[in-house]
This record gives sequence, C-alpha cells and structure tokens, in this order.
Amino acid sequence: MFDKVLIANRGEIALRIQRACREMGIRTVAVHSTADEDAMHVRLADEAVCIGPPNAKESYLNISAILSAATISNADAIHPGYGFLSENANFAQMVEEHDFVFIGPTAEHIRLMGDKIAAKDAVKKAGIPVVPGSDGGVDNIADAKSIAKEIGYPVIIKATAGGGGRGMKLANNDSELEIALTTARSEAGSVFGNPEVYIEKFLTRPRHIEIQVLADNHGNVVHLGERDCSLQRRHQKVLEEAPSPALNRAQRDEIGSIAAEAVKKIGYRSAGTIEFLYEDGEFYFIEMNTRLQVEHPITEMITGIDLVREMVRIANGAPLGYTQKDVKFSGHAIECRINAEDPETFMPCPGKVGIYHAPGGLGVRVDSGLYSGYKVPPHYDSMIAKLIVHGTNRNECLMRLRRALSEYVIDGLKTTIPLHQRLAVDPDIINGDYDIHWLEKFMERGK
Amino acid sequence: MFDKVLIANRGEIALRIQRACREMGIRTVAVHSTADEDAMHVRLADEAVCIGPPNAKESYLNISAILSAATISNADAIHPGYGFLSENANFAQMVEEHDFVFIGPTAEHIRLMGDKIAAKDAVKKAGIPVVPGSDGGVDNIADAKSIAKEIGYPVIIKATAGGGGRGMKLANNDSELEIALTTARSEAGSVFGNPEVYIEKFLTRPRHIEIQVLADNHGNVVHLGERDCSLQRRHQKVLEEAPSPALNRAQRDEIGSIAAEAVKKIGYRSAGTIEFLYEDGEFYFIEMNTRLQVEHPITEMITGIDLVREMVRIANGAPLGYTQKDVKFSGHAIECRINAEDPETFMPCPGKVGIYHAPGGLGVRVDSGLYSGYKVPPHYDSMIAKLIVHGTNRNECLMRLRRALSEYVIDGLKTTIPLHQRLAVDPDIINGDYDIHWLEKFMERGK
Amino acid sequence: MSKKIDVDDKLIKKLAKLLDETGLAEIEYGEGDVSIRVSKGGTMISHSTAPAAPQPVAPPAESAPAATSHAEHPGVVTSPMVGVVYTSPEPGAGAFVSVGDSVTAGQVVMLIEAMKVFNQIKAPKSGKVTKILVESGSPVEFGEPLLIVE
Amino acid sequence: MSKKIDVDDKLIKKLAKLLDETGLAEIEYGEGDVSIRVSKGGTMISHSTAPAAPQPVAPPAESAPAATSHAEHPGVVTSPMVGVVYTSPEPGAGAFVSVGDSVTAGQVVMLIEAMKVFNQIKAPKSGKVTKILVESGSPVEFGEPLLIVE
Repeated sequence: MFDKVLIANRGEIALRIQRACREMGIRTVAVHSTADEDAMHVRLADEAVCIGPPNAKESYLNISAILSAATISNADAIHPGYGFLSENANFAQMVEEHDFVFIGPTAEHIRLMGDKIAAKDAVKKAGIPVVPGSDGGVDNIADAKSIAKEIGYPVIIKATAGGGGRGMKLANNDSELEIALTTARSEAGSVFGNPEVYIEKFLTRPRHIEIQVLADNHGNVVHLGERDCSLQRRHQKVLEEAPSPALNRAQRDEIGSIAAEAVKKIGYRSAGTIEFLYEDGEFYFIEMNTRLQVEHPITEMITGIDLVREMVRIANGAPLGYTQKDVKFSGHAIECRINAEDPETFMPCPGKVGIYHAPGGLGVRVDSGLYSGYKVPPHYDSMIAKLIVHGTNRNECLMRLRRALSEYVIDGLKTTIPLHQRLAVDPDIINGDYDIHWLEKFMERGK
Repeated sequence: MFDKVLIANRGEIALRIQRACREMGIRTVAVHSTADEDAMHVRLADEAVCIGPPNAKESYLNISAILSAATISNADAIHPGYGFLSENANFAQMVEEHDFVFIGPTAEHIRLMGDKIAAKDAVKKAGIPVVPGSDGGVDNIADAKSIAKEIGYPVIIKATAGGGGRGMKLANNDSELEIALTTARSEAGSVFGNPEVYIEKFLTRPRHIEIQVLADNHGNVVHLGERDCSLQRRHQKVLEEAPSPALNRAQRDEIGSIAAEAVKKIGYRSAGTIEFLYEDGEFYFIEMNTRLQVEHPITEMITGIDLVREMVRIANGAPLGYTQKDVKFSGHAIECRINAEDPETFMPCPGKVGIYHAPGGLGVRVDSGLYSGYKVPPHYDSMIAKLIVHGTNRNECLMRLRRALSEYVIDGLKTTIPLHQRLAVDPDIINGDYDIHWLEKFMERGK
Repeated sequence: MSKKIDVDDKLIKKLAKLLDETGLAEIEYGEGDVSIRVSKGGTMISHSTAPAAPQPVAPPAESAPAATSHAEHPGVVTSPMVGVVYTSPEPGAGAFVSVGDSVTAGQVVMLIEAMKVFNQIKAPKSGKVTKILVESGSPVEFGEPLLIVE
Repeated sequence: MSKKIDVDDKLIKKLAKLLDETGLAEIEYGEGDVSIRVSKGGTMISHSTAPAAPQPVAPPAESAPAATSHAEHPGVVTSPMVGVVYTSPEPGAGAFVSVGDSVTAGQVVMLIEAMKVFNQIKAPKSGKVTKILVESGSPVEFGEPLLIVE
C-alpha cells in the first residue's frame, strides 16, 4: 500500500480523503494556498506544503506547484478530490509521468468523458441510453421534421459549436420547428461562427438521477445504486438522496447493470458516476463524471462501502473484494450541502465562524472542515459543510434530518441551513415529488 | 403514539432519548436541577422543568418532583435513561399508578432483577448458566470440600449477608479451603452479624460479555448479540466493543438464543441486558440490567436498530417488527467513554469547556451534551461524552477510532481521551486479548 | 485575529442616563452576540461575553427575563418544589395575601400541590407583599419566584 | 499557540472619554468573541479573545516561530514557488551570495528547481545580504523566507 498520499484539494473533501488515508495507515500531505494556512485539512495532515497565493489558479490549479510539492514530500500518490484538477486529463497524465500514482481513472478516460460529443458516442456504443436526436447536423426543415416525428415533440435545437444553454431553441410542433430551425442556425452562425445545429428530444420535467460505479484494474465492476440529485439551483446540487424516491428495485437493478456493463466495456477504472435525466421511466445520459462526487457519502451510508478507501485500493492495484450480489442497499440517506450563503439570495457570505457546534447521535454524519474561530476565505467555493443523515427508511431519514438541522449551530455566518429546514418539511419533498425545476420554482414561491 | 415524553435524566443520555423522540415526532420535556439550567438536554427540549437543587437526591432522584413535572407538563410517558431512577421499582410503579407510561420493564421485573439472589434463581430456572456453587449456606468443611470437588478449584467463599467484595476468601485447594471457611465465617459473623457463607467457583481471568435483548408485550423476543465490556476500572466500564473478539458466530447464536429464551420465559418486556462472566468457553450469569445501558450505541451500530426508539415503541404497545432471523450483524463497533477526569489519576475534573470540536466523517458517532463554553457541573457523573465508531471489520474500526480520537478537541478540562489513545494502539487491545483485570494491570504498568 | 469593535456611544449615554433616572447600580444588555454593561458602583462582577450557547431552534420553555430579575430580588419567595400553585385556600375563597398586605414570618401565603398533597408556602420574614408573581392554578418549577416580601 | 493580541487603543480612549462624560464607573462591551471592559474604579482593562484553534494531535509541519518573524522582515526574499532551493549554480561551485555580500537589484541569489526546471531567484533590491535562511538542496514551500537583503 502507499506510504504517503498527497491530497491536491482543500476544504471538506481534503479532510474526507485525509480521514480515509489515516484509517488505512497512509500518511498524508496537505497542499494549501496562503489563504488556507489555518484550514482543518492543513492542521490535521501529517505534512503540509504551501503551494501558492489565494488565487486558485496559482495554487490549487497550479500543476507544477502540486507536482513539486509531491516531489519534495516524497508522496507516492495524488488524490485530486473533486473540482480543481480532478477532471484535468493533462494533470492525471503528468502525475503518472512524474512517477506518482493518480488516484482516479486514466488520463484517456478523463479526456474521453471531458469531450461531451465523444463521450455520448462512447457510452451509446457501450449500451447507455442517450437522448434521441439527429445524430449530427441538420440543415433543412424536411430532415428536421422527419427527425422530430421519429423522436416526438417537444424537441430542442442546439448549436453544435455551442454550450452553456446559449443558442438553444424549443419547438412543440412542426410550425414552431420551422421558425426555430431558421433562428437557431442564424444565431449559431453569428454567435459561434458555425451555423450547424442538431436536434434532440426535449424533456419537460426530468429528474437528475446518477449511478455510482466502482471498477478495478482487473475487469471487476459494480454499481452502487443511484443518487437523486434533482434539487438544483443554477445547475448546482443542493440536497441529494439515495435511493431515489422515483425508482423501484427493478428499475435500479436494470439501469445499474447497464451502467456497470458499459463501464466495463469502456475499460474504465476507479470511482465514476454516470449522470442521467430521468423522465417517464426512461433514462437519458447527460455525462460521466470521472471523479469522486460531492454527494458520494449518501452512497456510502446505504451501501456501507467507503468510496475513498476503494479509490485508494484500486489505484494501488487491489481488486474489488466483492461482486454485484454482495452489494446490499440498506435504508435511506440524504445529504444537505451547507453553503456560506444567504439562504434567500444565495449571496456568498465568507467570514469568521463564531460558535460551531455540529449535530451528533445515531445516523448523523458531518463532513466539514469548520471549527469555532475559523475564517471562511472568500476565494473559494462557498460550500462549508455537508450534513449526511441515514435512516432505516425515507421517513425516518427525513425526521432525523429535521432533528439534526435543528441542532446545527454555525454562528457568525449566514448559511443555507434555514433553506434545508424549509425543504425538510415541504410536502413535495416529503412525497419525493420533485424534478430538476422544482427548487427554482420553490425559491420563486418563497419570495 | 405518545404526544409527549418526559425524560427523567440528564447529560448525554437525556439528549440521546430526546433525539429519538424528536425523530418519532414526539415532544419532549426535560427535567433538570438548578445546576443544569444551561445543559444541552434542557436547551434542546421542547419544554424544560426545573425540579430541584443540584443535589441529585433532591432533583434527579426526587420521585415526587419528577411526577409533578410530568403532571404539570401533561406528559404521556416517562423514560428514565440509565442510573438515577432507572432501576427503581417503586418509581416505575408510581409512574404507572399516576397514569403515565413507564418506558421500560414492569416494576415487578425491576424488583426481581434488583434482588441478586432471587434474580439468579429466576434466570437459572429459565435456562441461563450461573456460576456453580453451594446453592445456599455451607457451615462445615466436609460439605465445603465435597462442593469444591464438584465445581473444581479455585473457589471463593462469600458471606450471604455480604456485598461489595467484603468478606470474600479464595481457596486453591482443600487445605486452603479449611482456613478460608473458618476465617470467612468468623469475619462474616463480626462484620455482617451473620456467619453464613456460601461457595462459588472462582473465575481467574474472565471477560465481561453481555447480551442485549428486546422484548415486546406480545411475547416476541430477539437478542441483538453481545457486547464485550471487559475493559473496566473499579467496576466502571471504560471501552466497550461489539461483537466480542472472543466469540465466534456459533457461540454468539447459542448464548443469544439462551438469553432470548430465558427473557421470554420470565415474561420480560422492553430492552434488557444479561451480563455474564465468560471464561474458557463458558458463560456465568452476573446480573440482568433492566434498563438501557450506557454502551447501547455499539449494538445500534452493528444491528442498525435504534434501541431507544424500540423502547418507546414497545412501551406504546407496538410489536417488534422483526424476528431473530431478520437481525443482521454488520461490522464492528467500539465505544469510548470520555470522562472529565485526569487520564492518569482518574481525579474528576469538572470545569468550563473551552473549544469543543467533535470528530466527524464516515463511521463516527458522538453522543454528548458538551458544547464550547459549557460548564461541566461537579455534582454528577464525570462521563461527558461517548465516542462511538463503526467499521466493516475490527481492524478498520480500530484505525477509525485512532483517527477520530486524534480529531477530538475538548479544551479547558482534563479528559480520558489520552487514555483511550493509549488503549487504541496497545497490542493486547489490537489482538482482543484482555480480561476484566487487564485494564487495572495496564494502569499499573503505565505508572 | 483582532477585530474592529465599533462601540455605540449613544447607547452608552442612554444607558448612563437610565442608571441615573432609575437609581440602579448597573445595567447589562445583550442581544445576539453583542453585550454591553454599564455600572455606577464599580463593583467587580465577572462577566463573560463569549456567546457560549448553541442556539437551539426550539428554545427551552423558560421564565421571561422579568422573572429572572425578580429571582434576584432580596425579598423574593421562590417555590421549593415543582407543582401547581394556589393563592387561596380553596376555590372561590379569598386570597391568602394580596399586594400591599403586611405578613408576619411563618404566615401561609400560598399552597403548592405536588403529588396530590398541598404544601404550605410560608413567608420567610415579616414585611409587606409588594408583588405577586404567579396566578392561582398555574404550574411552577423549583426555584420559580412566587411573590416578593419587603 | 501564542497569539498576537492587538489592542485597539483608539477604542479604549473613546470608552475612557465616555466614562468621564457619563460619570459611569465601568463600561463593558462585547461583540462576537471579543470583549472589552473599562473601569474607573479599578485599573482593570480586560480584553479577551476566545482561543480559536482546535489542537490536532498531529500538528501540521510548519515553519519554526523564528522563520515566521523573518517572514515579516521588510527585506525578506520569499520563495515564489514550491521546489528545491540551491544556493550555488552547480554542485561544488561557490555560493551565489554569502552573508555580508552586497547585491544589486536583479542579481541572481539562488535557484529553485521545480518540475526539473531551475528558476532564478533575483534580489528585489540592492543592499547587503544579512541572513541566508535556507540550506542548499532543501525543499521550500511557496512563501518560505529564503534570505534577507537590507
């Protein structure tokens, strides 16, 4: 096993990885910017190396600094966490070129899944359902109509060269399609310099459901069920739960097997997540995340499998110690992302933590680097804590969530705890009746 | 279900019960002495009633005050926790006479198990193995020798009227037995006013192993496996683990079935614990605790069953929702009792908590009413927190325990955390190779 | 880690004026994590400003701040037990004592029912009843102020 | 974990003035974990700041206290990157600079190897080298003091 792992991240995930390493008897090296000198992941590490100024580009995104830190600290392996360099294929490649082990997938797989069009092609070939559409550019209305007829309205027209939601046009019928096609092509031409557009089926009220997979270097792959991450605001997940209130066991087994099978075909290794939109019983591929996810703890709570430990073991060449039939799902788990933000306006609110008191007791887990007196720096993501609760069923889990939220004290900062308290008693949430648009509407209603 | 439960206790166990009630949608009434006005169980309760001055006799042991508090707060039921009035049969009886529900066994069962001789008779009849001995007074050496021959040396001679270890004499062979019998009878006569003595087999290096049972009002009984509580100092448990490193599955199933069967025969209800000494593969009954135990969380961690919730459900008349075969044991759990004491001398160390920071992350549970700025009052037990960790196996659990202990910050007080840190790396503990005398010897060696 | 404190001098002046007007020796005021204390006596009263307390979402049922100050009154008579207080010997009868009455030490001033037993509350000293702080039939905690005899 | 306390003397003067103006004997003010008390009666001025830091059992590898004070020296040259520092151009060669040497702004004083590239560290100003704080071949962090030019 590795003697020493460098953790190329900060905040709660750096602490999370450090805890897993420590529990495996592996020493840890924290790297940090000058803004994070007092951070918990730095305080608790066996060694800490300051790699740059607060600006992430010069510290947590500074590949050369991180590799130098690994060199001077004699680390064996590097865990990238999530965000920052975790899905940077060049980083993964350079880590390996410098004879460190990258705790994650190969650079090739990161690169493949980073290219959204190549990724879709690859997973489609491997059996993953994707959103039906034109399979390439469409330049005339006759073709457009015939495709729309095949996949069914509503459809959405997207610029091949586009991204970030720009240049997208919706059409509910043939006549809207004519206008939409013309407008989209002309906009794409002027905005992206390329008029090519393609057509896809449009989902009106999908859920975001993702499948966690684990694959070793020996061809063994398991899926660890799904997470429902539909509660989002501006594409940021806010509260996640596992299992999804929308799936039954047969559906879980089916999509899980498809995902595991595809991952095996692709030859992927390490932890990975296949994200889907889910509507009317059908799954549609969004993307594959080739890293640990923020919301991984809810999967840990219902499977009893320590995902970070597994990533480290896999990177070290160990085989998975179990097969799909050994993976048992037990109870229900919910994660609340607690951000240093105004719970109404979502304005970030960095500052100094006064009294900090985390909830405890049965079924409650807190992943956070906060402590009394800690100054939340303004330079990074506003997520400061994750509250994860587990119960034997969804109702018990929700009751426990309310209890834990009521015990959580983070003085001195505005946090999103009050938002989570509102969510935990909302009838739609209690009924599991929500889609990816629900939270935005909920926030609108609250105003 | 009950609308409101009064919790007749303080400290971490009051908080533990309150959390369970809150998660069941039951309102809670905290009772407290004037010394506990700022205690967490008071702060977090729905209602709080001050019942008396710091002296426990006039507050937490004041039956009349507690019943009056239940009356004025319109509580439906009373949970006694552990210690204080939890094994006071008169209290249980008065609770029921005042038309409150006592969340625990019947007064009769508490009374029966409170009488050590009657208890031994009762459980023996119900099939529980007891320490072999003379079954009554022995007044001549011939009888004594014949009994000693039957049960095997060493034997111990105890005063029938004695207790607390006084007047006990050990004999390793016939000649020692003659002297021991004479001395013991004469001492018993002068110390207790009654020369009667009895003989029992003496265990030289037993472990303390106890079986948790749950019984409803409908004749359903399950056992939840064992806890190994051999690490004791002056009969106070210090660190407990489940399962015991000394038992295999067949032994667990066997003693568990015997315990459950006996509890059923006796007609017991609620949670209960049968304590045994264990030596050379044999179990010997010590006593039955008719209440929740301090160390109940380790059983919760390996079974996934919330014992306090089950006690409340049972008291409300609900049947157990599972049978023995549904009870699954998963992984390993350890509890460290953290006391406000000097870790070397065990001198109590009440005072004001400075920075308080509990460990978090996967598999870590803290049951504690501590918070930054809390003043630990000098009037009560010095146990201020319980750290409970769970792992998929014993080694993982120990690694996690070390990790969690290294994160735990309780400033301003001396605590026994350093003792637990020493225990967590001791080779005997790592090998599970300890008996009830081990800790005292370990402390001696440490000096 | 030094923090800029911005003292509200208007508030201090206002409190100082209140000290004069009321004849008090000290005023202490806290709100959130801010606290302020002004004193005329210069007596040493140790005071900790650390916001020591987690703030539970459901705050415990507690006596109003007013009651707390009564509790510190030298002439206060507090409840020696948990129970239900009665200010008259039986329903419909006149009160044991009313504000303005003179009482002698040992005189019964109230009853507290606990466990179906009525316990007499006696005046600890002779004096005048200046305040009655409870309503007949209401529940009282241990230590709760009942009345003030001056 | 000794901590720098930075007393705000303006604030204290302001409070002292308020004491005079209002005739108060004492003013105590707290906000967050900072508190201040001024008194005329005694000479006490107490200022407390809550200890901020959990104390991990394994303290992070950190620069010695001495290094911290060097870091605050106005003439300090710190490392602009993580890497291995070299005080001479190649093994066996003489040092770029020694204590007592005069340097001119822009003169190379050390090399830092990071990612197999040797980066020149130049004197930020002209002056005299008064301290060299690192040994050749040792690893340095970002911001670590290398030498002092005065």
